[in-house]
Amino acid sequence: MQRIGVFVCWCGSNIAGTVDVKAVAQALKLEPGVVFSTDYQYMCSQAGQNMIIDAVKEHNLTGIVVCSCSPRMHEATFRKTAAAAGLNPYMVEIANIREQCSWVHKEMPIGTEKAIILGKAAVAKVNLNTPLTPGESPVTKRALVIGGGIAGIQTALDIADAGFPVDIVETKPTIGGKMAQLDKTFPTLDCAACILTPKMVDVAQHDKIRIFSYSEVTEVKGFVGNFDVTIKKKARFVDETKCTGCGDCVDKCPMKKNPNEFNMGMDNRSAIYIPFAQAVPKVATIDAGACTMLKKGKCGLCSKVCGAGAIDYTQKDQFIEEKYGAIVVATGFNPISMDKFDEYAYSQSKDVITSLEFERLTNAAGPTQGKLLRPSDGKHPHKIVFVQCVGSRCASCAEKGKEYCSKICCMYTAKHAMLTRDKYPDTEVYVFYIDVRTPGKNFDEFYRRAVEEYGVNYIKGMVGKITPEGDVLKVQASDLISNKQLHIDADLVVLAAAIEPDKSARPLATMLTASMDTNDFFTEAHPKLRPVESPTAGVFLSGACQGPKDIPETVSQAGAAASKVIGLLCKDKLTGNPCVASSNEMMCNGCSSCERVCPYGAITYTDKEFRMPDRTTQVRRVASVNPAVCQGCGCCTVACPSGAMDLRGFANNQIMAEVDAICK
Amino acid sequence: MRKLSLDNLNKFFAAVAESKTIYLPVDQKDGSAKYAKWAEGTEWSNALNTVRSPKDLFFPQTEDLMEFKTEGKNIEIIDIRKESEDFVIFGVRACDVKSFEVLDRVFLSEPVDSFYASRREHAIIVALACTRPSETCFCTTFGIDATEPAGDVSAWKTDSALYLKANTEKGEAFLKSIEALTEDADTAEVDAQKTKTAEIMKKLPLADLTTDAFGGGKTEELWNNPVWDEMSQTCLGCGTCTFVCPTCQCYDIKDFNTGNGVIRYRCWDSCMYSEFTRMAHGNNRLSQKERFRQRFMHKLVYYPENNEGLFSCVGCGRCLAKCPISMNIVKVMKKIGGDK
Amino acid sequence: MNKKNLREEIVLRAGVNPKKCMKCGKCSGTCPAYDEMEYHPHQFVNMVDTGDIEPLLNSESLYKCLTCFACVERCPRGVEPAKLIEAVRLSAIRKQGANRMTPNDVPAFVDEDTPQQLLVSAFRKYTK
Amino acid sequence: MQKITRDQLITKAVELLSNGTVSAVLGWKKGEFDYDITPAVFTTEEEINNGFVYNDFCGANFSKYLVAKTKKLEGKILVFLKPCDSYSFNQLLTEHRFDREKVYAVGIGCEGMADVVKLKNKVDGIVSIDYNDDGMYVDTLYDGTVKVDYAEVMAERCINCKSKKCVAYDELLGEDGEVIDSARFDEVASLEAMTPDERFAFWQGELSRCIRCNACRDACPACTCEKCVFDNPGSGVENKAPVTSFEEQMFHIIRAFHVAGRCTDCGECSRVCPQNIPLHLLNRKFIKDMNECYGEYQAGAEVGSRAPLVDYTEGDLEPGEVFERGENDA
Amino acid sequence: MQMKEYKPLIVAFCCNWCSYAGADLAGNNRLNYPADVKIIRVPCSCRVNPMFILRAFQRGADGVILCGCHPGDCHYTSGNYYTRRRMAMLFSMLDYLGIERERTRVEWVSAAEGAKFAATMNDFVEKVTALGENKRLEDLRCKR
Repeated sequence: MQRIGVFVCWCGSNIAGTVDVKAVAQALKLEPGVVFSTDYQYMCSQAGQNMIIDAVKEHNLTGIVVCSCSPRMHEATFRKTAAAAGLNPYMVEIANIREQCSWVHKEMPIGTEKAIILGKAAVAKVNLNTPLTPGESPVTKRALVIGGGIAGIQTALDIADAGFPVDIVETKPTIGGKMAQLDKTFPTLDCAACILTPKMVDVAQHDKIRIFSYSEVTEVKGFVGNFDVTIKKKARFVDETKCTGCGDCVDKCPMKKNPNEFNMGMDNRSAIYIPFAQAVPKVATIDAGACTMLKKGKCGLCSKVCGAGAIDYTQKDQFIEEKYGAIVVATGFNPISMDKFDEYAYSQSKDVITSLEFERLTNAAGPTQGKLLRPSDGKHPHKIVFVQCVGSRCASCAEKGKEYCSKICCMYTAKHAMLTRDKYPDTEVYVFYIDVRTPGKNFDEFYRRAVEEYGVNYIKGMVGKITPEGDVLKVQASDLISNKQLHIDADLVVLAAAIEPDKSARPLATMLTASMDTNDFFTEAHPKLRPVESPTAGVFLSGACQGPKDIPETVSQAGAAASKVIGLLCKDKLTGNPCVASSNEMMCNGCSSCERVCPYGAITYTDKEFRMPDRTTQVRRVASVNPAVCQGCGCCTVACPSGAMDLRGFANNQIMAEVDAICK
Repeated sequence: MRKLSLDNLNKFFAAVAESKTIYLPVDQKDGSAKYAKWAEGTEWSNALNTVRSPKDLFFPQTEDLMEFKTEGKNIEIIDIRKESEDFVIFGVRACDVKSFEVLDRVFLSEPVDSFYASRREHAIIVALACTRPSETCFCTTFGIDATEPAGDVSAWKTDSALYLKANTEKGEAFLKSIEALTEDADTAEVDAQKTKTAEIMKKLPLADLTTDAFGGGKTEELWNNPVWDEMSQTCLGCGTCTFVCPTCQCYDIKDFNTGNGVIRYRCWDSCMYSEFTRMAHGNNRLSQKERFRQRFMHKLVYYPENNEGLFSCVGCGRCLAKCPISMNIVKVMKKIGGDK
Repeated sequence: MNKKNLREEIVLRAGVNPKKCMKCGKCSGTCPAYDEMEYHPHQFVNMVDTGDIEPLLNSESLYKCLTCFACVERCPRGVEPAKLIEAVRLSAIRKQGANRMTPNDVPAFVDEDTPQQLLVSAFRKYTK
Repeated sequence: MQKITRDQLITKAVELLSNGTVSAVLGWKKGEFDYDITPAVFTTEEEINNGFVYNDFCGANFSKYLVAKTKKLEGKILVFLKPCDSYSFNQLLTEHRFDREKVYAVGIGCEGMADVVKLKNKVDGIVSIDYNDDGMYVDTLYDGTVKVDYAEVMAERCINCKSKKCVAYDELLGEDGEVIDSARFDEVASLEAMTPDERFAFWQGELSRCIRCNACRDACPACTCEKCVFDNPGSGVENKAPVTSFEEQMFHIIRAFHVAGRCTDCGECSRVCPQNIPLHLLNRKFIKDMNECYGEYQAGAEVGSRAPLVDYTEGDLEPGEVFERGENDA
Repeated sequence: MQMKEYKPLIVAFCCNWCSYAGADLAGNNRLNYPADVKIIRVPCSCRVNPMFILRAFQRGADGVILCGCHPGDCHYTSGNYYTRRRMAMLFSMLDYLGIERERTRVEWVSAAEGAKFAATMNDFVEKVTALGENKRLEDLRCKR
């Protein structure tokens, strides 16, 4: 029989406001096994924890029930407390009487009654708890960063600088990501390339960093400290070790009419290409869909001109298997498709562009060498309309836009408007906005400068429709302040498209068993306290894959993720979760049902000799669980018909005891 | 002897039911019969016998013995024993009547089982003579006369009437209570029926089955017989034979936690189960062979040894009809006693 | 009927929630009848939400809405202003107990250029 | 009447026993009355010649015996598999319940077995039975010789036979049949068409007869657990009697759920039930549901197949949609 | 005498990673739902054995709801897919036995869906209240 202590927390008035904590403590004192029961203002405080420790010693407690906030909040705290008192940490159960009781029920009698029942369930469970000891597993001291944008670059550099090897996997032929496509950055207006490319070079030169460019993660197995990852290096038909990046092949390639992704398709590139001058690795890649040699076996020009002999038309996709201790997701974002926004005529007119396209138009390395020219006729636009929140804050239809605020558009639009007025003072610039959101250091000042110093026309209201007519774009919009409908004949319209997580994130999340929100942004382990960790142990989040972010935020989160990874890789061993499945071999039929449903491959079968009840010996096939691999979902326990498989910490009899206590 | 016209049968049931509950065999949906309470409209089954024997009415499959109520850390014991009310079991066959004697020797010897005793005391058994025994019947082997059933009242059903004869004081009182519906009668029709049935009994396929090889004192001789190995090897270990058997009397006592207390109840158990007679050291009969042997040795050797030669099988044939693999006491008796 | 009840009734009838409006003005930006109106679609939404419905009931704007549903289609928040306008219009028609259009008015509109469908829909829109 | 004869089987058994292929034969042994046939293990030619029978009452499914018998025997055991037994045989192999190497399986065709209960409901006092081409000639105590058509007494599971094809054997006697498009789900469908109240009343009526003798479980070839949850005091559901109507329901729900996806629909549960509860209707409900929701699946059709409940697809029906499915069909 | 208002007893099994967190979020946002709902935390919805559900009904629950991560979002990759099949089959069987459909439910609630959690519970309690006491799957011994 257990000797259980019950500790009821007031949580100030958070619990005590709706739950009569004294009554709860009194009621639970009568439960079987309970030998001590008390209440206190803040159980999680040092004083509260000391109270528990003292009670354990004074009353020889063998189990603890804390009636307090969610176990997701303080279960770990009280387990440590138990350990400090010399108890096994898994002899603690939490009754959640805050989030699931005092905060959702308003009346004291109701809240109190429910709190008592939840407490009884916890007591019933503790009565059946057994001490559990976590297993240990080694840590592979190597990190994987998925995504080579500024987030991935910064994370990789920080981890590598701490002395741990890092691999970056990037789907594109070069790292650099979205930041490499930007012209200037707000609010300081320094040139994106000038601050990014040195970092890219650092990555390339770091002896602890390997870059797998033009590569994808195809399989992830294992668990924190011991991930087995398969990386597909897509065939680029160029030997990376030989290519010098001289660009001769690019010049000679006859297939020049392929939309250039780097310039948002606003100009063309050849079939063999280097995305941009500062690409890392600076290695050519052949676009297999465009190359006549690969398609028809005719041409071979690049191979002839390559002095290094780097071209290899027979190259195949290569699969690399590597072990990692930690994985950082930095898959970034993309602007959403504008195809569904018929009212803005994006697909009808070349002169309706997205902001990212505008970046390329104003970038010196862009399709127009930095001159702001209309994509349709190459003329200088005199009247430019910027439309904000296109697809952001759009709750009405999920297939069209996104419900969230994309966060960065207000600032980059201000930047675009300001730079346009700065470079081309003869241009009239209109910005249609719903709200201008500028929380950030020097952000609002920046926006005000655009209005006050650069004379950008900020109009509160939305553009209703855009109709291309001749070489102008008829913009119809409302001005809510002056309560007028405006009709503007614009030369160029720039849409601040909402941003969304990269499409590769969803399948990756499935591989990683990391959870995502409804918008496909990765979920953090805790929105405030663990913002760079995924709930899946060993998986960390960096940059916009977790939510819209600007560059400074991304970089700081990247650093934070790196420090978490370093903290993990510093350890030689990890203590696992002791709440894992285990099989009672005497009852196991060897039927393999559990093995079939285990997502981790944690169950294996062996033939063992048993002494049977009828005094014979038999060799039987029985299941055994690898506790280091098992994550404790419990799927096998239900698949098992004989009930031989059970889950420690959430055993059949424990859950049924909780059911019984609740239904009493 | 009294005679009740079959036309008055329902009146008779109704008259009895006015003061006592009356149980009688009725047909179930699946075509088999069971004992059920009579109520207006209930039809008396023509079946030779019920699937479950009438022992249920004295020794139900489950029965609460006592209750504990818990409140906080206090336990209160609640006595739920109560005196049975008078009831009538109607239409009991001779074999089943005999089974009550087997059960009595278990439950009514010291210490007396008060639950059983109370019911037994308040029951009036109206036994019915057989006229169409089945090929599975072998009551004669155990000295039972199916045409002259014991019980408080013996009854014979002919095409037109039910003849009733009291054997005990209880029976006489019972017949007295329904005197108005009956009339005095001679035994001619009953005698004719008895003779006819006795002829059939002689022709039954199992008529020559004997118990010669069995009885008290045969333990040593039979214990190591290789027959047990052979006959038990396909036994499924289910409890069908024991649960349909009118003389099997084993039970288990269990506690059920209701959340607010505990109900202590007993329920039938079966020596065929691997969980039967589990003790601190485990189970004392570990193989199906041992469990199989136990059942038949108990019926044919141990019980007679302790009860002046009375076998605890009454030849009702239920296990012959219901065993999923058709293994039964007759096959065992024949195999050990020498085939034919 | 008091102000609050009228608001509730209109909101119920329209089946949309004016509280969802984030005041972006896209409805008014998109409205083809904007210049004909005294109160514009975004004002409609705001006025219904605040219960300032009396002026709307008395405004010709009610009948200037073409029910083209451009605002419904483009509203990013699913407020669907045209449905609110329709609901207010119904209130007006029901309140005065008279239809804005009677069968007698129809012949006056009939000419070769007017599609019959227009008349049918106008009749439906302007009668109880 | 069975096309395969007793003599054929005896010849085969004796042959395999005498040439040393097998050391034991799992077969049917003669009873007292021609219909009460007992499964038995024969180890000598003499035993076989004296006791081996094969007729329309040899319905017992032998597959389950292999779990225990293969562990105890030296050498191979010969088993005769009717088509429905062969599915159970495969399913047990899928679950690694016995060593295939220790079994010599002879597939035999089956014309459908008789149901003793049906026969006894027709005739009283069966003394002996003659099997003729046009039916059984039953010699009775009371009515002389009565002729009974095979169709009249054919077991329900055989009327709705799902397959006459032996899916597992080392050797086949006679001709193999085909998988049949049977009407076995019709009765389930008619129950589904009832109102919930009617269904509740129906099952109360059936399940209330349960005496928890465990015959259904103990005869079931899918119920081969080393320790059944209903026998395990630690499982929380253990009991020896159907104490309340809840326990009757729970026992049968859990049992059906535990064999869901593994049940081959051999019908042994209903055959052995002393109270004639149509237990197969529970198992068939699961089979029907799984077929409809997750695609046709026949447990035991092939060794190693993945049962629906240990499998999934991303687009599976939601639990709430299972009911709508029925309504759409109606 | 005033009739005591009928209060159903609802057992909610919530997976630790999504639905339990969703319930916590409902708490954080002070979204009310009836106190009749009592939550049992399980690591994953796939931990819920049909025996637990029957047990709850036996012990007097009037409704049992199972909440897990949205399909595809399971913390353990595939647990809820198995849950979905198991519960679809179990619920269909209960329905087949004539037990009211509305007493059982599976709902996918993510950690971000506090509002959905509260709304789901409100709706479920309302439906079960309308059905009244669980009579068809009860064990009278537990009501003594």
